[in-house]
Amino acid sequence: MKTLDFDWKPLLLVPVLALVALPLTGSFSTWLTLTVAGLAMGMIIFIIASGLTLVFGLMDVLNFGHGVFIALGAFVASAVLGGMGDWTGSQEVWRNLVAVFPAMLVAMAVAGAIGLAFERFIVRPVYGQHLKQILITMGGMIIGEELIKVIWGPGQIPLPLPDGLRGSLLVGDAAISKYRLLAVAVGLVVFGVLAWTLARTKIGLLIRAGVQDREMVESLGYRIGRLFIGVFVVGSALAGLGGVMWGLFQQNLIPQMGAQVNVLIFIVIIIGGLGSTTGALIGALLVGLMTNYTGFLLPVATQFASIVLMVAVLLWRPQGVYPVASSR
Amino acid sequence: MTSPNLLTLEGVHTHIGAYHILHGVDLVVPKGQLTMLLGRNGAGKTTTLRTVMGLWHASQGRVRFGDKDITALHTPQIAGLGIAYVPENMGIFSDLTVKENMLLAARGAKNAEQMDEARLKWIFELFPAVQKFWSHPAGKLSGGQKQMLAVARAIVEPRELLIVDEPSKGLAPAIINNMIQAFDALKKSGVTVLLVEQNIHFAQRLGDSVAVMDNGRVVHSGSMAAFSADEELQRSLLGLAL
Amino acid sequence: MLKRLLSNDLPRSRVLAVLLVALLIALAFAPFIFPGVKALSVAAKVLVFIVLVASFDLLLGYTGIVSFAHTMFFGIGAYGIAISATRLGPGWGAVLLGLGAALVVSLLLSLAIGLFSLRVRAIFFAMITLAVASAFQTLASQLSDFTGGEDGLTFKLPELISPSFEFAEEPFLGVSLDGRLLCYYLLFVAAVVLVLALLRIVNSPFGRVLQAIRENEFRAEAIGYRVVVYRTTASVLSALFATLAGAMLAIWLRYNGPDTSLSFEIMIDVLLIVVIGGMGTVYGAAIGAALFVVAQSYLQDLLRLGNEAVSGVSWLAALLSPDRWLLWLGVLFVLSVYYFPTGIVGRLRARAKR
Amino acid sequence: QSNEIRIAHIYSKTGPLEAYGKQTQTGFMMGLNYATGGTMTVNGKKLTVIEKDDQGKPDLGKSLLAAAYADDKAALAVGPTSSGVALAMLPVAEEYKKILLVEPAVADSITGDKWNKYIFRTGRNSSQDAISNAVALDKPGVSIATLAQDYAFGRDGVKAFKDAIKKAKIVHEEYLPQNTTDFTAGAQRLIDKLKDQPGRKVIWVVWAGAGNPFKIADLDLKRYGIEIATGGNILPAMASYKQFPGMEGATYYYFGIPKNPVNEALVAAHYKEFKTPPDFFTAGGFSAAMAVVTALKKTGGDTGTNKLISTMEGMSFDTPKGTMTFRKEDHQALQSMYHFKIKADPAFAWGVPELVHEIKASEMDIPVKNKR
Amino acid sequence: MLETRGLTVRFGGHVAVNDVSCSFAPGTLTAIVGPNGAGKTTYFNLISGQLKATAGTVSLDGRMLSGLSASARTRAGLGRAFQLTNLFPNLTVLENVRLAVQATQEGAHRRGLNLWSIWSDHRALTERADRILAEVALKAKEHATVASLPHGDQRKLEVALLMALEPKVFMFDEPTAGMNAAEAPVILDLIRALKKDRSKTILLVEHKMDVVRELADRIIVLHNGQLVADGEPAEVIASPVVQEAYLGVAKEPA
Ligand SMILES: Nc1ncnc2c1ncn2[C@@H]1O[C@H](COP(=O)(O)OP(=O)(O)OP(=O)(O)O)[C@@H](O)[C@H]1O
Ligand SMILES: Nc1ncnc2c1ncn2[C@@H]1O[C@H](COP(=O)(O)OP(=O)(O)OP(=O)(O)O)[C@@H](O)[C@H]1O
Ligand SMILES: CC(C)C[C@H](N)C(=O)O
Ligand SMILES: [Mg+2]
Ligand SMILES: [Mg+2]
Repeated sequence: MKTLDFDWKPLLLVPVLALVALPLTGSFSTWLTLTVAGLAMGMIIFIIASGLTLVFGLMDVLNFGHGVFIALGAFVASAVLGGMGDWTGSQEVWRNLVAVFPAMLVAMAVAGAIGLAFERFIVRPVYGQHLKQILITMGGMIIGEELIKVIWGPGQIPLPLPDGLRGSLLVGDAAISKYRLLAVAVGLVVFGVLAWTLARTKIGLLIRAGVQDREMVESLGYRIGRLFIGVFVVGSALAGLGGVMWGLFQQNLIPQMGAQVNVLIFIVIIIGGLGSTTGALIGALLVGLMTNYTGFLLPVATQFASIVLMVAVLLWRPQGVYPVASSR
Repeated sequence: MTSPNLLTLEGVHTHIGAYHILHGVDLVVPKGQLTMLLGRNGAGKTTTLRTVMGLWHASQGRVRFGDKDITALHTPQIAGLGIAYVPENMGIFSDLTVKENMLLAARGAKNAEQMDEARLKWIFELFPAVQKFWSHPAGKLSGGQKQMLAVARAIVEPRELLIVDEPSKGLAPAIINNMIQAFDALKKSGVTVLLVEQNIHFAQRLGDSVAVMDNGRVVHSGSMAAFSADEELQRSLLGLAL
Repeated sequence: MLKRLLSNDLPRSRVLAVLLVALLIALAFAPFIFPGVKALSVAAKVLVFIVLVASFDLLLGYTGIVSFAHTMFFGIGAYGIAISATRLGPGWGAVLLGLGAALVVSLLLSLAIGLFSLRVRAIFFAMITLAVASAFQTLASQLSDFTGGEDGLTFKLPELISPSFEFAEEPFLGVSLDGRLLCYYLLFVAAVVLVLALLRIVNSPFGRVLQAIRENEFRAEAIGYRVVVYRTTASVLSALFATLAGAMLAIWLRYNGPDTSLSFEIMIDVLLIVVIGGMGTVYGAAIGAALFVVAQSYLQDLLRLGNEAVSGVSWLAALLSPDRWLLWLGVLFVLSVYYFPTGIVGRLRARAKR
Repeated sequence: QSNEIRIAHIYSKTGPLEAYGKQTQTGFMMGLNYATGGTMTVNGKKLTVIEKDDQGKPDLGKSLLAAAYADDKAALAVGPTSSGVALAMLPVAEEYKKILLVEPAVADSITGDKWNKYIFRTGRNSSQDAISNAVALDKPGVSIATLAQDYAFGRDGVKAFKDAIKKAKIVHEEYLPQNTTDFTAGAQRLIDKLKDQPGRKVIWVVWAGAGNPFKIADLDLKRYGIEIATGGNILPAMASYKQFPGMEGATYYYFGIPKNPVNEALVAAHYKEFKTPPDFFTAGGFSAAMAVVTALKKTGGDTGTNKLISTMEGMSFDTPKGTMTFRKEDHQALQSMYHFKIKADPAFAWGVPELVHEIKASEMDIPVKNKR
Repeated sequence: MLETRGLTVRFGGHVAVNDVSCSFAPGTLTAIVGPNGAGKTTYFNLISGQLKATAGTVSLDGRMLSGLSASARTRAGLGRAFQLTNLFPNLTVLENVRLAVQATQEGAHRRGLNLWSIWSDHRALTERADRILAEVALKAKEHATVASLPHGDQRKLEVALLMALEPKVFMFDEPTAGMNAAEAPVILDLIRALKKDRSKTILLVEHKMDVVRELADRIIVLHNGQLVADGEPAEVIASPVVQEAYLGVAKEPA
């Protein structure tokens, strides 16, 4: 593909940011802890944002309801894991992992299924109309959140991390929590699969073309409708997966957890350039690192870190680091 | 038995929103021939083509492709039957590169490598710009280049029927010649073509049969030869002689 | 006369005209038609939202700029009053000063944002404003010794418009004639004036140019309009009107806090109202705001009834429980997008055409 | 006058604190029931509770309270859940010259500088929370770092805590944004500050609502011999305590701790109705009800505000937490708190706090912060 | 007198317009021809300011236009009709033209910054718009929304907007493309009328040679962005470069 004229500058952002932080943080072990944690955090953020890069980035659907699939995934996972106490409770890591996978699968399945309905009743009437998308998906968001409250109650519910995944490995003086390593692994898999499919198949092209001129794509003989459904479902499933990872990371769930990350993941894929998987990954990693560094150096500023980051990136590249679509 | 006509419209009415646009269009496109669809601005040509493609739906009447009734089919299904369509606005995907535009049109190919070499070569000869700007964003092409790309897309794979809305608009005479050659070649290879055209020379040089529309109806149809011969008819239908 | 008051932009639909008159009367005599503290505060909220939504429509409906930072200016207005009243104590001076300061701040901020909007693509701009707005909200709750943080500010206003002030001993038509009443009518007058002003603006040549820009910025520039100037002016104007709406809110509540005037929730409500009412129509803002605010305020009571009705069926009861009122608000969101693609006003006018 | 007494209960039926509000409401109704011996009448006057939902929105709470006093003719009001809402409500009580019994909003300023004479509070305030914890942790040679949310609730708490610490030394105060999700940075700062301190090292956590500060333990604090301590919380939140057997702190309430008839009644009733133990704010609601009924009985059902005030000032009443007393100065109910130690008991989904020592009201001197 | 000196624009490697120096006198209609992609529209874009030139200058009656924004150049007297129709789709035909008419007003930035007067009060503007619509035979459809017009009518409206601007320089980019042989004359008549009043400078990009032959006082030929011929219609059309590169008599290159 575009390996020759590949634009590598954005890739440098991550190491650059890390290196800039090194002198500031003082001790190396501290820096290492922060950096590894930040990268891992970035991976988790990437997982929850990956679905949105498809739905918002490629399909151009401003899905404010994305968060609800994240929450859904987490709550489903809590139900599944709750049912396998002896596995999660076991000390052997592999048993824990085995327990986590079905949770992920079920969560993805449920999220995907709901996504199907969501596409049909919420999104389909408003393809290409940003404003209405915002409203109707907000509606969907609210509904979903309330339904979660109806099913699981309004309160906070615990989602204990399987024992084997607790604690951290020590590298010299730096501590790296085990769970984050799992997150990195999962994140890489998601990234690999997404990047490969979009690069090696026409799907990515078709979606972008369909967004610009649906009629023409259909006139070329493609069932764009089905494709969009498919992509939306995948997007939702990914959100579900993200929910599981996020929930296990938080270790307790509240119905609003989806809404809480909405802005964050929008920021990430904006930085990424709307629809570029690589871009989203970079965006996520940058946000992860940035929050950790500022959190250490200047806690008050943490909440503004990612926003400042976004604005800075957009001033450098007004369309994100890897612009996918030039118009729109 | 298979009818000699590849495409047949019978009493097609089309509404767009509140407006009644087509008032019973009857049109036949004989197999293997090139049919010209002429008419004033607003006569309903584009609407007719869009109705055939299922982009508008006929409120009355039938559209048949071969023996198959396609009135109620959806656009992708219709296209799937082997129909290529070049819309009036060219329908270029401006965010995508020329290559990607072509690739999407080549339904068989998964990636650029799998596109039919020979055919591409032929297209490049007809429309050099397509090759020249192969990896440019299509949106940056010049008006005429876009038009070439639109047609190139329609012929990147063999199709049974080609429906083209004003392909020559904005093309330099030289390229129009290529376009004419292209359609000639296609005709020879047995492709059927339905062409809306304003460029009279174009129309005359290519058309086997002709249909003229006015106010959402076909008001005349017959052989091109006969039509070109009869200046009176032309004046009364188009307001001037060819 | 009336025609000119409405800037020659008549309802163009009998039903709409009737609705508008009804609304006007209802609001004008609210204290007497709908007695009770709650009813009055709902009416007041309607007034505030009419102005807020109309000001947003200037941006969205007429200029085609999608911004989530609008509540920010609403908040600035509210905080302007709140902070100055807290610092300088109750007095008209404080109110005016606060208002003035707020307007200035909004002016500068909106200028900055307006200019930034030209640098990035629409959708990016929307997202940036979203982020900026949420940042502003956090900021407001961070500067707690200035803004009262999460808890917000409770403050006193001039005697004349405070509930404690009674300018007539015995109630009139069962309504006690007190400062609260005066305060309401202050809001009422303000709202009417501001809406008429907006109506004039959108029907001026300026308004038409805005629409042109919304339709095709490129061509507007090409026929000789300096798009920058118009977009920026529009952003600033709508920001200023939003600020005034915010001030109205603070004056009515004599309280302000982050959730009250800055929350994303409000932003979305405003968006929805614009769409329900009908984009690019000031009348839509009025009708929409009234409908929505009332619905929102009484939805819970409504559900309580429904809930009792079906109390037999447990799952249905669960769905209809007043505690799940948001669920139905969400449904309202979805349905209104389904059934009012062009908004109420759009619908009514279309019907009138045939 | 009518033989009905209307009580408005305004709380977060919905909104972020919905779960808390629900508990309060349950407790309040059970309390009324218990206090009136199931009759729901005092001196032949029927108690009617009007419930209102402030959705956690101060402006709404404000107008609801006004409506309750004016439209519904409520004699007095109870609630709300959130401090923000409470603070907005205070002036309304003054305007209408009616009593507002605050429960469970915790901010000090409610009985502090924002206070007016119509305000009473059965719920504990931040100071009580903090000071009780201080009492529990305040030993010589202990180095303490605090970890709190960066808003009034957190800062109040830490301040009160600091003022109450006499023997131990505070080495660092860490404030993180309310919505913090990744605690690595904060934890790292705390570690850097604590690791080289001599003797026992404790991180004292004040955290309400979402977010899970106990994740800081993932950085393996043990290697530096750092412990975590915190106050009590609602049961779901105490699930994460399970990871810290031996963790110490002081709590407002845990159903297993107080030994008195009222609490037994509450626990029994709650198990009977919901098959679960009563939680943090259930006890609060119950106490509020006890206070109301006790007061009304004393006035013989007279709801005249001034009469009520004079009766309630200094009034003692029984609650699931034993006897509470509204002190004259700021109408804050003084009450016991409980020094606990966490035990991980497989029978429970949460870490079980076991009583170390009941901190009597007399052991804590809670500063009077209102100017009167 | 409109003048371009060494006008050049580069897109990455590709030079779309290459060092074009040329001047256009009032009262003459210059036809610009050349193969697709020769750079005609880009040349227009550079003159009217839609694109920034990499090098070279544009001036009108001695006034330097380079560096001015597109809107400023329009106000300075450059009028442009676009090759690909480019209108205000959801406004009515009348509103479209009226906006253009208003854009010719003086002061208070085209009276557009006038927030207090009522749009519908400005009768004079409406009347002018009406007259122009009559000229392009669109009066009948003045209340239709542009989106619903057939392609041909949209082309007419495109020209109507240009007329409404009353510029010193008229730039037509294939005004009759996609217009039926019966309809085209309406536009051509307009152009003839413009030629009559001798004060206007007219630039016309057109592929239909019969039209060019009839209207042009002068023809310039662009090829691969360069100015390759300039002169009397007859001789230019006869010149080999046009014959091959453009009319494609021999096998065409590109
Ligand atoms: N979206 C639409 N809404 C309303 N009316 C429309 C719409 N599209 C086309 N029409 C009307 O339908 C009629 C036929 O339009 P159509 O585009 O088919 O004509 P045409 O023959 O293609 O004209 P041209 O040669 O200019 O392309 C016209 O009167 C036009 O106004
Ligand atoms: N913004 C741009 N970026 C990159 N290339 C461009 C851009 N604009 C135009 N080009 C290229 O410059 C060349 C000239 O384009 P232009 O539109 O001027 O051709 P033209 O002479 O108008 O052709 P036509 O007669 O088909 O309209 C084309 O090859 C086009 O691909
Ligand atoms: C413990 C919680 C009820 C405290 C609540 N967050 C408040 O603001 O008072
Ligand atoms: Mg057409
Ligand atoms: Mg061109």
